[in-house]
Amino acid sequence: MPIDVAAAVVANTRLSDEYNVVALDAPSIARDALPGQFVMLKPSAGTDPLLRRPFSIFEILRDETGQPAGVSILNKRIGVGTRMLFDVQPGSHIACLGPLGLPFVIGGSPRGPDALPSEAWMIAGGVGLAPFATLAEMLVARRVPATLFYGGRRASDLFYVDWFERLGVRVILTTEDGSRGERGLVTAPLARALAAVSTDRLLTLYACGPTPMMAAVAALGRKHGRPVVVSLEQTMGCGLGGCYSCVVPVRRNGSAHFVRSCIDGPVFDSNFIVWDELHR
Amino acid sequence: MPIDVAAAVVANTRLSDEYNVVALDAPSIARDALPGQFVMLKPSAGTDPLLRRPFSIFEILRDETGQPAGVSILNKRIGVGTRMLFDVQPGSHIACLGPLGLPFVIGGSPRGPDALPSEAWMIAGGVGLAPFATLAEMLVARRVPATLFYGGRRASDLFYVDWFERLGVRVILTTEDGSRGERGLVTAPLARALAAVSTDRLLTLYACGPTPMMAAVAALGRKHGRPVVVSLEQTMGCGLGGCYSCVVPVRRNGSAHFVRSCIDGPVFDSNFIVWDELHR
Amino acid sequence: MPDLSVQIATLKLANPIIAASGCFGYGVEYADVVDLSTLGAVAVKGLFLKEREGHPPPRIVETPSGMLNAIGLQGIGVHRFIQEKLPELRDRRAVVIVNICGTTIDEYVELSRILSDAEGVAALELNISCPNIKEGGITFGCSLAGTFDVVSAVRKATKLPIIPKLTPNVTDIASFARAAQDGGADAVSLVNTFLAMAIDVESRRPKLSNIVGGLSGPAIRPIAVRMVYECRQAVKLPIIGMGGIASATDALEFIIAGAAAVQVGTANFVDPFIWSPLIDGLRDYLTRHQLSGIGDLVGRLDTHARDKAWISS
Amino acid sequence: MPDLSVQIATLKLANPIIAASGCFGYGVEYADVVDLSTLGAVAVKGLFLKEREGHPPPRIVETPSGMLNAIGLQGIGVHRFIQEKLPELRDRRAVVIVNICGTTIDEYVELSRILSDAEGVAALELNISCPNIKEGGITFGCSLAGTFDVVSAVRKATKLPIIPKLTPNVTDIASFARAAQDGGADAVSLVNTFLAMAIDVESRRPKLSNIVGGLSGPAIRPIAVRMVYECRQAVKLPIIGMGGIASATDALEFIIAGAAAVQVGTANFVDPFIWSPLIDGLRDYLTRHQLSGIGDLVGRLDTHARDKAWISS
Ligand SMILES: Cc1cc2nc3c(=O)[nH]c(=O)nc-3n(C[C@H](O)[C@H](O)[C@H](O)COP(=O)(O)OP(=O)(O)OC[C@H]3O[C@@H](n4cnc5c(N)ncnc54)[C@H](O)[C@@H]3O)c2cc1C
Ligand SMILES: Cc1cc2nc3c(=O)[nH]c(=O)nc-3n(C[C@H](O)[C@H](O)[C@H](O)COP(=O)(O)OP(=O)(O)OC[C@H]3O[C@@H](n4cnc5c(N)ncnc54)[C@H](O)[C@@H]3O)c2cc1C
Ligand SMILES: Cc1cc2nc3c(=O)[nH]c(=O)nc-3n(C[C@H](O)[C@H](O)[C@H](O)COP(=O)(O)O)c2cc1C
Ligand SMILES: Cc1cc2nc3c(=O)[nH]c(=O)nc-3n(C[C@H](O)[C@H](O)[C@H](O)COP(=O)(O)O)c2cc1C
Ligand code: FES
Ligand code: FES
Repeated sequence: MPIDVAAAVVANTRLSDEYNVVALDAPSIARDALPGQFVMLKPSAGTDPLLRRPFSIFEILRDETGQPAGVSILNKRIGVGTRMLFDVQPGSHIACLGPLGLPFVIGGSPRGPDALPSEAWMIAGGVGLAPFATLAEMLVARRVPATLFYGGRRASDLFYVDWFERLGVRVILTTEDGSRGERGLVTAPLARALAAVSTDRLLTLYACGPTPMMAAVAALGRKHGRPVVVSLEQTMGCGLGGCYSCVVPVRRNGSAHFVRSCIDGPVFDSNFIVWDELHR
Repeated sequence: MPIDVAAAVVANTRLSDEYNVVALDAPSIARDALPGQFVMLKPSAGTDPLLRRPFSIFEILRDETGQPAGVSILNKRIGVGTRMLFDVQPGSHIACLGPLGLPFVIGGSPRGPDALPSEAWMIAGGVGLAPFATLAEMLVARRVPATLFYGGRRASDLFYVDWFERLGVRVILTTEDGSRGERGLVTAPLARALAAVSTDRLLTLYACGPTPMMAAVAALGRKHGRPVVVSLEQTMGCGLGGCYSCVVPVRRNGSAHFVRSCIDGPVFDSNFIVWDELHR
Repeated sequence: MPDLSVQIATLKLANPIIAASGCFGYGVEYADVVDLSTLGAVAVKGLFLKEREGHPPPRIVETPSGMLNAIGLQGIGVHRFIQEKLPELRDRRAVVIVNICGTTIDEYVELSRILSDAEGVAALELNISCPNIKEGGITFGCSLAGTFDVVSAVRKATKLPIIPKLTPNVTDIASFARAAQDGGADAVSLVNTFLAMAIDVESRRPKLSNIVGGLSGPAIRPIAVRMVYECRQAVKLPIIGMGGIASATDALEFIIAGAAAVQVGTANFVDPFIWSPLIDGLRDYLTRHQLSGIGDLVGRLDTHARDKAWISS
Repeated sequence: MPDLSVQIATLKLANPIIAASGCFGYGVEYADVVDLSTLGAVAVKGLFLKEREGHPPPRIVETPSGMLNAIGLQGIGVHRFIQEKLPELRDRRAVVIVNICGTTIDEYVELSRILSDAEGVAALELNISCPNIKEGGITFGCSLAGTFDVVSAVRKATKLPIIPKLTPNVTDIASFARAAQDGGADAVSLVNTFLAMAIDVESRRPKLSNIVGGLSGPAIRPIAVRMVYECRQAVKLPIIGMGGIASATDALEFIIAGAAAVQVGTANFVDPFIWSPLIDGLRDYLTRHQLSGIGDLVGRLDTHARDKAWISS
């Protein structure tokens, strides 16, 4: 059950001149949040900009006793709202609605441990890293070996690499300019790894990033017979199923239908997505 | 010639839970500003709220060498824009257009010293104090004995009293609840003083405050044959004569006309104002 | 305790706050965040007879203090609505207004018949004003004869209160309110969205897949209030006002201008918990102004002081 | 260096950016803050034959991303304008568009004659769309025949380019553009303000002395862009677009939708130094997109990708 809190900004950590992490004081959202869920943030009071913006829950913040105290978001400055969040002052308050959306499923149910995959690969492009910190924690907690394929434009666009490694996640990096990791797109090492991995491993792929990247990962998954779970990013007016703005084309009983990605997603089995028709 | 600067907020000094002083870094505006002039501030970027707000120039701020470095405004929180200015963070920037409007005249011309009054009385109600700090400095500099009649609702609504006294201004206070100075309205001690002052003193009254107060001062001035200069507060869309929103009814050649208070004011000879028709 | 209830024909609202059609899904989506029975009513998403997929994304664009939408009336159709949504709405004791759309008068009539037989429908809102689909709807809403014809045909088909929803994209909205009244409407609701568009200048393409869409949100409020005020002077029918309401003060503007009840659309996207502050805000206002009921406020705009012109020529 | 100039009949603009009528005084007020000769043109405040005092305050109200005004066309009248303002405008080499208002066709004709004889008037904008005064203007602007009649009468009286200014408060603005074209207009300008109102709920009084006023500013931009787009498809006349322009990007939206030039009103109140960023922004865009002139952009909206409907029914 989502709630709306006027969350105090606990910290605004600049990672680069485009990326920052905003830590929000929101214990009740933090308590309920599951990996892959998101929040809708109102970047400023007033009516310009009018709408909230969707952000993956990046980290669950905990107090000294380990209790959930808040959530952070990994923000990439691309427009008016993300610029406001880039500049947000600690101490100010941001309306934060969540947790929203369907979480990642590992194995059977989002909460239960049944039928875990024997291995999980996360494929992140740019800010698509955001949903994977909490997913990685859950994978590690359930002892599922986890790998992160993480691509960015350049070395300075890659964050939290140590964090994932400390957690025990194997990390494979790519940058478009070759300044860190392999030069090129993240799908290249992924393709090689898919070709190499033993077919009797129960492997699940999780992808989040630019739509073309997710489409490419979905195609690779299909080719190698591996399930690919994607977290889609569509413009969202409400996040609660009210406006029908966030629809994605999903194949169901043979024909395609528009499905609301805020409540029937943002996490989808990539096989059901009609990738050619997905708005980019 | 007005200019528009993205002025850095140097300080936000809270005076009470309604009043604050915002110090702005704006040397070129400070250099040109004359007592009674105003600036138009944009309380926030974006289009809500859309319009700038007019504020009297309260103080001319100076650097160590005594050079004009900026201006301050005395802000009273009454709505959306003044609330934003009440909460403004030092280091942030505010678009500041000015100096605007006609300044107070002492004697003949605003700049020249000719025909100074032998005495000047300033009558301030509430935030109407704002234009009198710079006027008082000018009066003192020109050795015109100055008195400030200053009324507020209660003691905690009176500010800068010491400041005026240190400058050499005689200060007469009233509060509606009697918590400081005389109990009642500022017009009461003013009326008594007007009755008492010798008729051969060349006395000019300057009034700024709520419209009913200014109307009452204008009436007292008329009754006692003393010139009253008022600084009017009308809603202003532009501050530059472009929109015709800020008009006040002025008698001219026997008939009444609407005159733009941003460029033909905000300072007016009270005798020309059609007080009954002035919007309050 | 002031009385917030509103009666419009047989439609009884506990308070004048209604969730606007298309901005609240089928209502059930919001059951987790608001007790549906506390709302005056819920106007569900526009329904055709059949299922519709609507327009491809992008379907919304943010604009200054507003948003454009061109959803294209994606929907599950009246039959699935009755089967899949209405029972839950009934269980949750929501007062349900069904917003219906057709491409022909016969479709409106058939929808009305079907919904009259369904249990738990409190009123019908006739959407003759959706700017986002080419066929039907707006062709009725932009013609006085069309408005009259749809309303009077539906009037014959149902005993449910019927509320034609008027488009603001006309020269004289009051004449449309009159046409609706003449056709036998029980109330009118206004406004639907303003036909508008936004262009991405870098690609030189429309930002919406449908090229044009409907503008809603606070940006349009002053126009909508004026339209309610004009209709109030033209018809006796109760008016349900909307357009950019985001606070109790905004709702009061519409009520004072002449609305018996109001709908809230876009603001629900921004704040899905807006409902109880809205309702409480109305109650507080009535208490503060010592009014016994919301009805005492409807249309009580005081233009007296404004009627005197001064030196204005 | 891309070419920003625009030619509309004999009206030659150095660039497409025009100061909108009523938002720039008589131009001379702004001579201190902007070199008037650098603007495409200056449309001066609406002029009647005679002086007018306008409406009593309050004359403006801020609304979400917009403002209402009901100035009531306070003005000095055409004769004082020619004597007191035109010489300075001439000296400053401003391209002057005079916005004229009348209560009868004869008044428009007389104003046109008088201004045709004055030196330094580049074009006439016929204000048949001011929502704030009861008499005249809007009664022509809301009737196709009225629009045609005013335009064709003025056409006979002057050789100056005539630009009827259209109201957005109509069902089908394109038909008014057609009527203007048929009447012999050289261009049309749109939009004037949207009739709107705001209420102070505590006093239950209108916030404007005139009760209703005209909505302008960014709030209306998406509607105005749509109207320009519609007119572009309906007439061959050059269109001068406006409504909420506050940046070069906004201006480009109008140009791509079909405007040959644009006017900027409300944004000048917020930022009187907006002009050179606007003009520079257009030039930069053309350079960046390797276009040789602004004309290459007019109406170049690419609706291709949007024309394909997918699973939309
Ligand atoms: C489920 C989900 C999770 C997301 N998680 C993150 C995250 O963790 N970190 C992050 O930086 N970004 C994330 N995004 C994208 C983020 O929502 C957009 O970057 C943001 O909305 C842009 O707002 P703006 O005002 O800066 O851009 P503008 O372009 O000014 O926004 C205009 C409108 O378009 C929408 N919009 C623009 N770009 C996007 C986009 N890529 N996706 C969705 N809506 C968009 C905005 O919400 C707004 O309504 C997520 C999006 C979704 C749907
Ligand atoms: C020449 C001049 C000098 C002023 N000097 C000061 C000063 O030194 N300190 C100070 O605190 N205030 C001063 N004011 C008043 C100040 O401009 C208003 O308090 C402020 O505009 C209110 O804005 P808001 O957004 O908080 O109120 P809102 O009510 O939200 O504003 C809505 C609109 O009404 C206008 N408005 C509301 N109240 C007033 C008012 N009293 N006067 C003019 N416009 C108003 C606003 O500018 C805005 O356009 C001055 C006004 C004028 C005309
Ligand atoms: C996303 C969206 C979908 C809408 N769908 C419908 C609809 O199906 N039927 C209808 O009559 N109005 C529809 N509307 C119009 C609203 O009900 C309402 O009339 C309009 O948005 C103005 O109110 P607001 O500013 O409070 O949103 C829709 C509006 C939006 C924003
Ligand atoms: C205060 C004000 C006064 C106006 N006066 C006139 C006028 O005299 N004549 C006219 O044709 N339009 C007048 N307008 C309309 C503007 O010229 C313009 O059409 C409208 O404001 C939309 O543009 P904007 O959003 O850029 O302001 C006025 C607008 C405002 C805000
Ligand atoms: S964002 Fe509104 S329905 Fe998904
Ligand atoms: S504030 Fe615009 S004319 Fe005075």
